[in-house]
Amino acid sequence: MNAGWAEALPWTIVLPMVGAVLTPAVAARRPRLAGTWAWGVLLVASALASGLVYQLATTGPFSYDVGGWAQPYGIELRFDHFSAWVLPLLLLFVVIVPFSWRYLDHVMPDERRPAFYALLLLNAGGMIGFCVTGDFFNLFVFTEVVSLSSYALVAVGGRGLAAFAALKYLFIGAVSSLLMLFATAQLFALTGSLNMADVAGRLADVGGGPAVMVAFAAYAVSFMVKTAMFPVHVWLPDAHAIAPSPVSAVLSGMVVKIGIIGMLRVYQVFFAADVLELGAFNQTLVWFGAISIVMGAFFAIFQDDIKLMLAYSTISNIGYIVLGLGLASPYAVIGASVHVFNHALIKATLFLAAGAIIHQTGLRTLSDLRGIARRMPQTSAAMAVGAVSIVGLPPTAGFVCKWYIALGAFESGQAPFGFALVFGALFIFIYYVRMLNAFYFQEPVHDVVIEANEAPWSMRAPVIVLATLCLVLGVLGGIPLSFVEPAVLELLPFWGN
Amino acid sequence: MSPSVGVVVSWWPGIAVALPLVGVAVSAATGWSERRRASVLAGLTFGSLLVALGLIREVLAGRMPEVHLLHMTAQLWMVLRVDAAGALYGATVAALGLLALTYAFGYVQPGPRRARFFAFFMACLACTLGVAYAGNLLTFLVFYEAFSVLTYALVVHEQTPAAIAAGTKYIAYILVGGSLVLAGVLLTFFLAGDLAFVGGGFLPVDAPRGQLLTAFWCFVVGFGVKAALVPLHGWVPDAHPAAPAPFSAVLSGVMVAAGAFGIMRVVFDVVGVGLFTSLGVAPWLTAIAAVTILVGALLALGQEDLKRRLAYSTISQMGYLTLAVSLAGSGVMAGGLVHLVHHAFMKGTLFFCAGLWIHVTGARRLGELRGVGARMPLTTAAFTLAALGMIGVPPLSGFVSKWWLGVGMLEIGAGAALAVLLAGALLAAAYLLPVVYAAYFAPTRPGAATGAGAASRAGGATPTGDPASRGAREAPWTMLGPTLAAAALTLAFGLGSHLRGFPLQLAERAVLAWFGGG
Amino acid sequence: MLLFGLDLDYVLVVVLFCVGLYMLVSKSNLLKKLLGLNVMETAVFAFIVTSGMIEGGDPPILVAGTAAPYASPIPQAMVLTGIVVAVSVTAVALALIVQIHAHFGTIEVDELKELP
Amino acid sequence: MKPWSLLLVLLVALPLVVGVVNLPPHDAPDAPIHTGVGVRYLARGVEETGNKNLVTAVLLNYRGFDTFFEVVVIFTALAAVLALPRGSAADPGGAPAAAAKAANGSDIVPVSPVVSYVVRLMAPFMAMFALAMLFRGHVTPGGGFQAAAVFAAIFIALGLVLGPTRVAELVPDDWRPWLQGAAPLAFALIAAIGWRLTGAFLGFPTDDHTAQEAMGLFLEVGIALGGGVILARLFVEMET
Repeated sequence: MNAGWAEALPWTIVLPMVGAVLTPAVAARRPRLAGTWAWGVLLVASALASGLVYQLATTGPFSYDVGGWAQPYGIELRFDHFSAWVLPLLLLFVVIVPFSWRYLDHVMPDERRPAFYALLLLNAGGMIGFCVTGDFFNLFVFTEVVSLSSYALVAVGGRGLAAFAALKYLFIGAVSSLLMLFATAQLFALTGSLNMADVAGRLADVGGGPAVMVAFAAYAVSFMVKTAMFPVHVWLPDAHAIAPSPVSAVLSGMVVKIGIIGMLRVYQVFFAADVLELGAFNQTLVWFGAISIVMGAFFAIFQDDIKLMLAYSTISNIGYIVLGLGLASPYAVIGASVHVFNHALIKATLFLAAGAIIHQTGLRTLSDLRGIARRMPQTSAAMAVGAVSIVGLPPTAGFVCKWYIALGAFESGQAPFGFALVFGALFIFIYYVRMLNAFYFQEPVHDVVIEANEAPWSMRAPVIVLATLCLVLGVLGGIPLSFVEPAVLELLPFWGN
Repeated sequence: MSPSVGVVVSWWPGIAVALPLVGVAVSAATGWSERRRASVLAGLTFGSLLVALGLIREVLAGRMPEVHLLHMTAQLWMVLRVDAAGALYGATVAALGLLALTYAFGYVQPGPRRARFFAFFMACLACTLGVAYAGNLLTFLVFYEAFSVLTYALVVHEQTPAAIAAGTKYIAYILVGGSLVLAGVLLTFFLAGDLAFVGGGFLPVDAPRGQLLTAFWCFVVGFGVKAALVPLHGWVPDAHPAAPAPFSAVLSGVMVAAGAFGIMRVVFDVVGVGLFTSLGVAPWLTAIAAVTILVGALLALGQEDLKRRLAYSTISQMGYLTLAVSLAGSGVMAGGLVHLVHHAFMKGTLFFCAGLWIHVTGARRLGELRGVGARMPLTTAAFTLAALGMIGVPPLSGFVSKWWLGVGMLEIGAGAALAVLLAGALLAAAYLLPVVYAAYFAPTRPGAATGAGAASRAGGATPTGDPASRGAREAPWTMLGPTLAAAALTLAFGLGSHLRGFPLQLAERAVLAWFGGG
Repeated sequence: MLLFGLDLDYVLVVVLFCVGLYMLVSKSNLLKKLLGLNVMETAVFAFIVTSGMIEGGDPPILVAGTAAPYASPIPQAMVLTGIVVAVSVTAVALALIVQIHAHFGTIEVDELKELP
Repeated sequence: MKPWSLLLVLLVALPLVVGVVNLPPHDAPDAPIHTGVGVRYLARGVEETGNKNLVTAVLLNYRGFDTFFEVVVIFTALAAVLALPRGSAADPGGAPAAAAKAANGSDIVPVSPVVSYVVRLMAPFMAMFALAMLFRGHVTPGGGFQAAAVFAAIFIALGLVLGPTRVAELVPDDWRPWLQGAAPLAFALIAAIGWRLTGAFLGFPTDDHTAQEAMGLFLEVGIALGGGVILARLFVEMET
């Protein structure tokens, strides 16, 4: 039944989890071993994920029936083109973890490291599971693994304020998870099944109606909270800014994306069932996306704290993705799907570079960090590359996605949103220009900055690798695009009816 | 496109762009002596110039060298393809770049920022060459945005509050412009499904008029910011005085011109003459160009700061290019394209001279230039030559281009445009001749040219001259040489305008491709 | 149970949910907020369990003494999982509250907002 | 503040009510929930899984994958609590915290001898009850989670009476990392064994009831041990 790399599918999820469980035992004597252990586990998991992507590329989407139970009676794992996100996700983790080895020196005592790396591994495993599961309740369980580890990761570095930010995140996140559970229960009551494909089939028999619509809306609101779109973004900036930088990179780059992936999953089901008129909903997404772009950029401009600025910039970029999804034209959705990854890459670059600077100087505001570029040229250059990418100047990774989303706006006959996107990028550039200006063209005001040194290699190398990738993925931007294209085209016949 | 032109695969355009990029790495290399670094940079740029000249030869031989740089996606790919207009502009960029680079070796003071200056300078040069040789809109956009953003570092080079303010203004204008261009490119792709330049245009004639107009105005306004069309020119007079003189020369000579070059590309290679005329936008563009010429010149009259005055002059002169494009006549366009080249060297000379004056005497303002002609005769002579050229005195290059512009206008019966052209020339005389007068004939006030205030205003370029010295004292040859060379080119392009391989011949070729053999 | 044609059990579940939500958003004390969250969780669990019930049914344990119809086993398994998740979330929240209390000496949001 | 909260609550309530009242009536035997996948569980659950308690069958067999990550979630909670900065020990955290601590220190109520005695007396009986739930979970209500909860309750009750440190000493340091990970590790092991035996991850050999029951029991024990230790440790960590 299952052939080749498909066998590795459940193990790819389980491996980081078991790795996390074993971390305290492995690092019982030497807590610093935990970092290396986590890295090793992630490397092996990435190797498995590469196998899965290889299988996907050769034979197309495939399923795995956990426990050998035929569908819809057991839990189905399904690896399609949207699930392929697990590979870049793991690779980003592989780059981010070495960064945290030295970064944690200033953040936490050694004895807490095993727990920290366990949380990172759990987070990674949870996201992998989230991306590949084909079962609604299983989706909820993985959401909780990801969310719970994220709440904790926000608070590990700081004391009171961090705990407060994490708690705020926890309350809002828990309510959104409850909405998700509610929606799952609603669908179960309507169809008597939890398997996504099966639910889609049974929903088509049930037909539309208010209950179906409420279930869909509960999912949508839940995922929008998770992805921090504008009206429900309040939890994000503090949480992402106060977390240790490697964690910020994980949260801002990847964890918020589970909202997007979840939205795509729910779309797949509801489009296949074809029971709801989703045009109006898409239009709502478009508007909220556009507002997110502008408001995120607007708030970012007034921030002095670089990490807070980057956190607001995430809201803007999520806006791009949501706008692309809502536009519901092939180009826009392809662009949005790829931006899910490209934004993760760019944001990881920026947060890690910012983290390296904070680690070396202990300062985190633009006004304090003036002139840092002359003392930390490589990190600053990486930051500049990241800034240019996230604004979307050609030929960087950010450009390709925005090109496709804007083209999609024209394609779907909503040209004003195309222009809004282009000028939103401009708005975003304003605050990155502020940052680069401070780093490169202003005289240092702080002695710490004048005497700062480049970060150690274990931190510099990840930053440089990521910055290089930002450029490479602009130049080779066609590869991810052509990869998601079949999935999007499969989704689109039902799109925006 | 005339049938005699054949596309050939050739790496040379890529090499022309890559050589200065190597220079970026060289500038950043530590542990090299200044002399060694300078000679390598100059060698690279010279190599680039040789390649650019070689490409002119290729184009004249009826070939169109082309190299594909990269395919990002099925839609987005970058290609360099050299046609007559591109070859002409590219050679101009390389030549003026080499002169400015040599000049900069003497002008830019040693210090931590020197390496940064050369790195960004070389990068800008590479990207501007890329703009010249771009074979499709995306390539054009990539290089155009890249050098626009990189220029910021050179504008704020001095890091004085004024420079930072000018830089902020610059980047704000340029980014808005760049975004409009991007929107235009997007819309073009949406309408045409392709981006490659084709002589005669490739936008579908039957596309909705509203969308065509939107695309067109996105391009014109977007490039117009760079080309300093009048309501959009705000950054020009601030950025030029703030930038170091060699970069001001390049900025005015070829980078502002890149905006005008972009408008040419859009009108002739994207929209096409036929569609351009039928859209009915030509009269509007003519009006904007005319306003630019006159307002730019009038504002130049009021400027005390010499570099500001020259910056306004650039605004006015760029108006001629837009005017030529808007009239869409083959003769006028040939004149416009030639003027792009001629203006580059004339304005280059003027900025070089202004820089020399600042460097030697600290004089930035008109009043401080009294008597400088006697102390720096060669510099002042070069300035005079270029100023006369700018006004259009025969047999200098400025005369040639204006003659062709004027004759072309008469051909198509654009009398009003001719009047604007002549008025612009008169105004040019009015704003440039007083400088010459001040330098040669105005009575010298003791200490005026070497006042302490003037010296401090010079910022990064500290006067090397002894304030007490009253005798002749020219700048070092690294700076004087390029100045004189640029001035000599002004003369040579005027005298030899009809020679093979000179700008006029290439311009006629380019026009042939755009107007379809007419 | 039906009331005015509405399924009263379900409506009561929503009422419970909203009571919890009101506690969560209106209370200033972090512990009370957490209790509100727990009430909401309970409401959702009640909803799930209710949905699996059947008229006159027995628990789905197929031993002597029970007979069809049986209540659906899936909602009960789901709720068991849900409870474990809720316990975990509560534990983390409590740990954070302890942290906040140790650092600021208060767990009232009103006072926390005025602190820094 | 309060009126806005009320408005928000009403805004949420309205769609939820609309959603639930439009569901099929829940008690009806023909509701989708009773005609969906549950039918097969009721019809063939006992024969396929060997569990007479079908909730356990769903939990461990049909949807064992959910339960696997459910135990991972509790482990996550423990990792989270362990990763958080120690509230008091490492850093007093400024004057207000110190003041609050002093205030707390003085109001600790001494444990009544009656309570202490009853707790210590009851502990073995509670443990027996937990064991019964654990080992009879496949035929009666109960199972690993329930047992874990009772085990943890014993720990916590004893902790209140004897002091958390003495309870913490019950688990040796070397065992602790393995015990608190017992549940996920048991699942991973069973998943691997199932993979080996049936070719499917977390598969149970449907034709071999002895193996099925052994594997199920192993999982239950793992859940009970791991869950109990984690719940107790959460209490200890927050107490100290």
